[in-house]
Amino acid sequence: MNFLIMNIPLNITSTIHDWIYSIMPETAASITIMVLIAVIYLALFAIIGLYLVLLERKVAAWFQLRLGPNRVGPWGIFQTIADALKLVSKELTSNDRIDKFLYNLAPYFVIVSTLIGISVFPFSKQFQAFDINIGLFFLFAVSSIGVIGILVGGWASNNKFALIGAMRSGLQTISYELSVGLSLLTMVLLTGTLQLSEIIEVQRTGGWLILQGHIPAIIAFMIFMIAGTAETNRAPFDLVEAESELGAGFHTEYSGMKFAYFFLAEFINMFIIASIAVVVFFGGWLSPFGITDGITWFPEVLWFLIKVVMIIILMMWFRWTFPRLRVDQLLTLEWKYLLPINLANLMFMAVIIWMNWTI
Amino acid sequence: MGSEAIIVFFLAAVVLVVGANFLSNLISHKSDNPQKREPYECGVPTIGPTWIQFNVGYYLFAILFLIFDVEVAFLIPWAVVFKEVGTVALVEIIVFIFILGLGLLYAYKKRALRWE
Amino acid sequence: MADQELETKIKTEEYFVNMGPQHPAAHGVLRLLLTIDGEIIKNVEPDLGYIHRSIEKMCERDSYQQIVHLTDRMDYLSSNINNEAVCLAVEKALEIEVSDRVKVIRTIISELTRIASHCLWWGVMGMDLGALTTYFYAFRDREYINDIFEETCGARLTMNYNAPGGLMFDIHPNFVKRTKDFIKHFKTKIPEYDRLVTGNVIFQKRTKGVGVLTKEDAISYGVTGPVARGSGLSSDVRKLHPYSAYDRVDFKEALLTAGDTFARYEVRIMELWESISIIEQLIDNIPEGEIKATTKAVIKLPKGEYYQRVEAARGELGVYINSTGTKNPYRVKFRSPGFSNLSVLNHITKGSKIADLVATMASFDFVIPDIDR
Amino acid sequence: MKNEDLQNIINGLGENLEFSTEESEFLNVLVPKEQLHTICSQLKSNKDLKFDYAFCITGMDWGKELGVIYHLNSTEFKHEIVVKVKTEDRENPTLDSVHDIWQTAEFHELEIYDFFGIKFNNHPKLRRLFLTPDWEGFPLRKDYVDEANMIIK
Amino acid sequence: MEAILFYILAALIIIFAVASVTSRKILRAVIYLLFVLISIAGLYFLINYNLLAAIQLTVYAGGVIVLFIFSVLLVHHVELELEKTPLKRKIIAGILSLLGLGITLWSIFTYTFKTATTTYSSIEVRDIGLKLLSYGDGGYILPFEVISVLLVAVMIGAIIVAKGEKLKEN
Amino acid sequence: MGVEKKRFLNQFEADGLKQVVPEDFPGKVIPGGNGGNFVVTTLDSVINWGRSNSLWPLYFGTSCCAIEMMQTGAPRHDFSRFGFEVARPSARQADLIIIAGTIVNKMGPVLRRLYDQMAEPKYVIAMGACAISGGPFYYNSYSVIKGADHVIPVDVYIPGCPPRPEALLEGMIMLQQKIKTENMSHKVNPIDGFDEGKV
Amino acid sequence: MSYFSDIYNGVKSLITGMKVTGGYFIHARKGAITQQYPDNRETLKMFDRFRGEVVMPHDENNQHRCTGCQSCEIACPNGSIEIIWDRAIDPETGKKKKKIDKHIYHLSMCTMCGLCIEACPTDAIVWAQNYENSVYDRSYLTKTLNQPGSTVQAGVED
Amino acid sequence: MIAGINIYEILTLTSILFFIGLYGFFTRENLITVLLSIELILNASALNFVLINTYLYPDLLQGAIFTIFIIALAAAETALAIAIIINLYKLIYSVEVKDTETMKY
Ligand code: SF4
Ligand code: SF4
Ligand code: SF4
Repeated sequence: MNFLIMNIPLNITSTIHDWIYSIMPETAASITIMVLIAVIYLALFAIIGLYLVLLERKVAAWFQLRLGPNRVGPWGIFQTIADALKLVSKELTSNDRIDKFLYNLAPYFVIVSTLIGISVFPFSKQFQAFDINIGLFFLFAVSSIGVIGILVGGWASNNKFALIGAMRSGLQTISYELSVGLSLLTMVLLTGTLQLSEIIEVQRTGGWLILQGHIPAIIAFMIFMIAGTAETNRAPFDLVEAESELGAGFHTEYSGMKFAYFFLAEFINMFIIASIAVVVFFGGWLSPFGITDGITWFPEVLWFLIKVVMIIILMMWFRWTFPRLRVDQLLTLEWKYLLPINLANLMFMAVIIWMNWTI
Repeated sequence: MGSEAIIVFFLAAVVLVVGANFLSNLISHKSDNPQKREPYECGVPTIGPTWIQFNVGYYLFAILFLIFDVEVAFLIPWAVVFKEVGTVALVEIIVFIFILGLGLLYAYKKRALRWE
Repeated sequence: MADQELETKIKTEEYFVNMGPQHPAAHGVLRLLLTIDGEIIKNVEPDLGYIHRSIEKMCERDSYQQIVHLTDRMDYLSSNINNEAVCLAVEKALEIEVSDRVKVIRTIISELTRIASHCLWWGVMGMDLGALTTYFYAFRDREYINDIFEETCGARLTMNYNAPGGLMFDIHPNFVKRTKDFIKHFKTKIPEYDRLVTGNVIFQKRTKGVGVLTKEDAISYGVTGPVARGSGLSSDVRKLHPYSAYDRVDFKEALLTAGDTFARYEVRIMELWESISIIEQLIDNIPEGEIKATTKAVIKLPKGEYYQRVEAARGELGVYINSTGTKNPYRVKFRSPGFSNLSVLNHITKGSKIADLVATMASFDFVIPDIDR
Repeated sequence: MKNEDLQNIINGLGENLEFSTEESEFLNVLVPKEQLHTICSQLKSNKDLKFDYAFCITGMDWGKELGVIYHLNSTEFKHEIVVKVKTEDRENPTLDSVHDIWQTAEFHELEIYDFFGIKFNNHPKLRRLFLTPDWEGFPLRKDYVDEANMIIK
Repeated sequence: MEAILFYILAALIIIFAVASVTSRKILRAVIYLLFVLISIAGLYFLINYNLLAAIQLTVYAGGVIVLFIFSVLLVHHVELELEKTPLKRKIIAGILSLLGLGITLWSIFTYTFKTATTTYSSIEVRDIGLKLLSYGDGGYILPFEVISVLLVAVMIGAIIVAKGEKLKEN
Repeated sequence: MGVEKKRFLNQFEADGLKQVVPEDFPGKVIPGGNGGNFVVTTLDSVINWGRSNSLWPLYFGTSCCAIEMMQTGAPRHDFSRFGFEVARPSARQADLIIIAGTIVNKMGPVLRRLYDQMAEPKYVIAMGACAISGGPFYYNSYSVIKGADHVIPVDVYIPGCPPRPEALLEGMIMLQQKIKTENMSHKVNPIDGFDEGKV
Repeated sequence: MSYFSDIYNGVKSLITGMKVTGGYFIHARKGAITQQYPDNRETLKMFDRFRGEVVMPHDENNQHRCTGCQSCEIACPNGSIEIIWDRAIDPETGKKKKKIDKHIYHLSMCTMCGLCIEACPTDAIVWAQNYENSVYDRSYLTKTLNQPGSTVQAGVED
Repeated sequence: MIAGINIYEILTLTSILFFIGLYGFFTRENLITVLLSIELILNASALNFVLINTYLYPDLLQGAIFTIFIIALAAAETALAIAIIINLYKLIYSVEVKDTETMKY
């Protein structure tokens, strides 16, 4: 397994690298570097999260003929920083009859599981913390435990709305996880590998997978988008915190930082889903038609981020357009439509590959 | 060289997240009163037992999910080697999914996938 | 835990949930005490009075001019229609015949109020069902109406524009132009509403067959307004007991028979079109005439009982005034449309899910101060 | 149908009914409180009357008596009457509930109980609807005084 | 460094396992079990059986534990505590377990394992996949198919158990 | 019709013009400016900046004023420009109650409870005549609380019936200004001693 | 087959909806009708009938038109106006005459109904169009409309 | 293979885990917690499979594949067990082991 220490072709990185190795014994140095990476990623995480929140608010405003935050700093770019500061300095409340341990645990659970998820993405060829050989499956595995945080948090709050919200959340996440997994599997058939960097390499020669895979790839993408939106508990699948039904849903009792964790995790989850989509369907950091392949200095990260933002805006578009589903409709959608279609699509794809119909 | 980087990353994440929360606890302004310590429910006290028993629908879905989850876990190695193995894999998976599909059909017929 | 204890604790699979008074779907401050099993609603018990402002008692000590401004605050979304109801009652009692101009202006403004109210309802209904954008589109269009109101009446919401005997003052010179502009604008927006919400598959799945109210129940529960018309009960006061200028305009009563949430939705959308057509028929030829019939400074109604009804945005609003001949009414009762509509809620949401309750409530379009008074 | 015709039909339904059309646009029927329920159910079931729609139910304090005014309408024939019922007992006023005839009455009777303290026999659940359960007195009665909450102008 | 991580994980496993079997709050017990499972997944990561680790996380942490949580949510309440086990039983069980542990450890430590000398490389998903799909020697294609039958059997069984009488109605 | 009037940008500027409150004026009167006399440190100013720019309101519209509050959120006035649009349905996560509408006796305890359940720091805006003093329902009404500040301490009062959206925005801006003068170490909870009548 | 046509129609309706919002998204800047309050404070004019607050205009001699007749106080439905009046000897006629001492106006209670202005026989009070009245302390909202030392304009009779 | 750790340490760990599970199995009063203990036992054995595979026969994959099957079986078993427990609960409103004895009659 490769462990790339962010080989950004900058001297400063290697200088730091050398310097750390020079002043410490090897083990300590490697630990330090890992911690450094972790810290950098966490900072990245926070920034991505905060700016996604801002993006969401801006995009929502544009859908709704408004301007959105624009007073705190130029174009409102410090708006979410202010929110973060506020949330940090906000009191943490709880009620008397909760299960203290679980109540406090839940937000960490949610946020740490998303944090781990973000660490495996290849933002560019060099910019990847871990290139784990089961990349996709790892993401799938990690995202499947995030829901436990919601379930536990909702239960431990000793609040009826929170419990109903948690129940719904559990039901919804586990249902749609299958579709996420199966639609990704459909694409894995094409690549023959789970490693994210290799998945991208495959697309360098053969074109983006969504084109390589004909109709089944498009179906898989659609299913993935639907299921991914549901996985992140966003509208039209936001039954977990359906405001008009459950008030604030599972995080009714949380305030301040703990609430912020849930809030951030939702956005990071969205980022993760969008990133998966980009890697698996749209060629990751590869430029479209290789237009910037010749330019060595061009930051490939940019392509990755542009594509991710496009997908995220698509998800926001869903959110600001559609009404919310009802619980039983949600389940019908998954178990009656998505899952069978997905299984059929998987076999369809298998047949296509077997017959060598791919481009 | 193992994947310990992930574990270290995990530990670092936990420490940082908990640390941030601790910091927040430190600088936040606090107040206390008896009402604050009660569950929030639209501004009125909760009525009746907070015991909630849900109907069977919920966990049946969890069971079905578990089963399909195992299936996905088995499909992953299959998917990875599908191109190499070819025909055997195709036949194999058709049988596999067919059998599971029967199960799904059964569940559908028995209205286990209908939530009432 | 001992067995019996456990049993008594758990045998009740049902539990209570408070929805409201502070709840996003409570349309203000309605409190519903829900008995729920899983997510299925077993019983809905409304608890009112979180905005009970004792308007009826206050009316007993106010002069008739002063009552008018209180009615603004009852169903604030159809404030002008409420004003009109009181003024019509007083005029009926005093046997004042207001000029045609007043009648037409009243009608136009009432219809504008109805449009504004339905706009808000449309936005909020979308919001309750989770489509948040509807709220913004609807409020954009409301803003135009508010401008019209503000220019003419001086206030955006609680206009207090009617007075017993006529209007407070004449319409603003810009009124006609602004109204026409608005109509032109709004005519392009309703189809957009339809595209955004009405045809949406999720919306239809959420509303069709949900909260079905049969005609018999509608009659027995005294349901009025769009809710009744969605169930096939013809109850449009504008048709049955025309007042102001409604007898001289041509419009259809929106009537559907399905009785579900979607039918109620459709009825209101149809009413938007009808209101537009009413305004279009009137706006071009507002007759000249007195703006206010002279009344005494202190109005005293002759002894007797007076009942006046109008079609507010939510249904039939009845004003019952019992006068003993003094300057204050002896008893005033507002028969608010929301109150009887609310009483049917439990009946039709039993056995449905929480989400259905929200959808049904949204289609009832409650304004709680109107129910509580 | 004309008020006179209505009066003739209704007169046959019970005894001691008082009719008047003065001071009101409707035909007023004053029903003795013992007969309220029977007359109301006949008003609804009589095939010529069919008063199936109670559009307004008003509590009333006439000073001496308390009572209820029912505004009734027939969705089929479109005719309307007003039924009044009075009770002189101010301490413990009791009337029959008509919620089994017009279900809308269930809520209106709650309101009347809340404001006037008139109890309704057979009402499924008589409770304070608008006011807090421990509210003292019945505010819409004429003799209601509440110095704590009410500032008289 | 791997050794340190191993010790950390081992400590976590044992601590949380003990917590899991002694906690009197049922959902906490489940969460402790979850920690044990995650730590075991960590061990798998440590020996580079990444696929196993991921399966452990998906099926165990994401599936079984969620199912456990659901059942706890159904039958328990946050304020409810489990019944105390009689001390006598605890002691007996404790002694028995310790005894068993002693015997096992004794037998392990008296046996010399022939630790393999071949250099060890991490396992790729491919290898496992190929193994699962081969029907020659050491191939697992039959169990692979049988698993699907097992899964269907469980599915049907669960539905029958869960639906009970309701099944007969329709 | 109509006369332009000077607007007092800073309320303290207007002190000279303050009128004597009539003896029998109903209700407790809460003086403004909580902790405004202390020196604001750097950390404070950073946190105050965060707090003042991120006021998340709680849904608390009871009657007519709520419509104007909604209107303020709507495209024309759009309070999201200031970052106020994140309305939280749960009191735990909100910073601000905008009391938009009449508070009646039955609602009083609910309002108090909501306020109590909010996490610190918390602010209150009374919007409209009803929330300030009972407004149109001041006299003769047996069930209206004569001003929300009988129940919870109010930071900013916005008169009007209903106030225009701009007025609400102005009130919120004034609240921001007030927050900016706060000092953490000297902050007194406005609720302390409130019930005993100490203000 | 309805299974597939359901899917097709459903997706189609969803896309129709997305077109509407998408259209607005693309024209985001153009469609927005947002006013930039408070930046537009200077240019933001209320309609001339706007009811902001009741004021009593004074002329340059610090004179107003209020005779203290109390019509407004009576007309006001919720007691927002309190008139404290006095009797003073009219220097011209030598008769005792009613005059206002203080015209107290509770902006905190006023519902902007306009009845007082309708009722005033001398048009002494009018609507102001200021809408920015927020205060930190509600006692600021009780105002005395007549300025200190002001007198009644000559010739104003009720 | 984990650098610096020999097979004895690992086997000690798995045995401890196994017996903790066993202890729980004997002492627990609640069906769900009993099931939890069973999971512990199963995990201990699965871990054993993998580790012995790694340490003794690194060129074979049997251990790993068996572990996958064990996990699948464990999932299946849990699913059924939970279904039964919840059904039991609906019948007698308890999931205590001792209460299940009433079922006999
Ligand atoms: S102040 Fe006026 S607009 Fe606001 S709630 Fe009170 S009556 Fe309604
Ligand atoms: S506008 Fe109305 S409420 Fe205000 S002072 Fe004049 S009469 Fe009174
Ligand atoms: S303001 Fe007008 S009505 Fe009021 S006291 Fe003065 S003159 Fe009379």
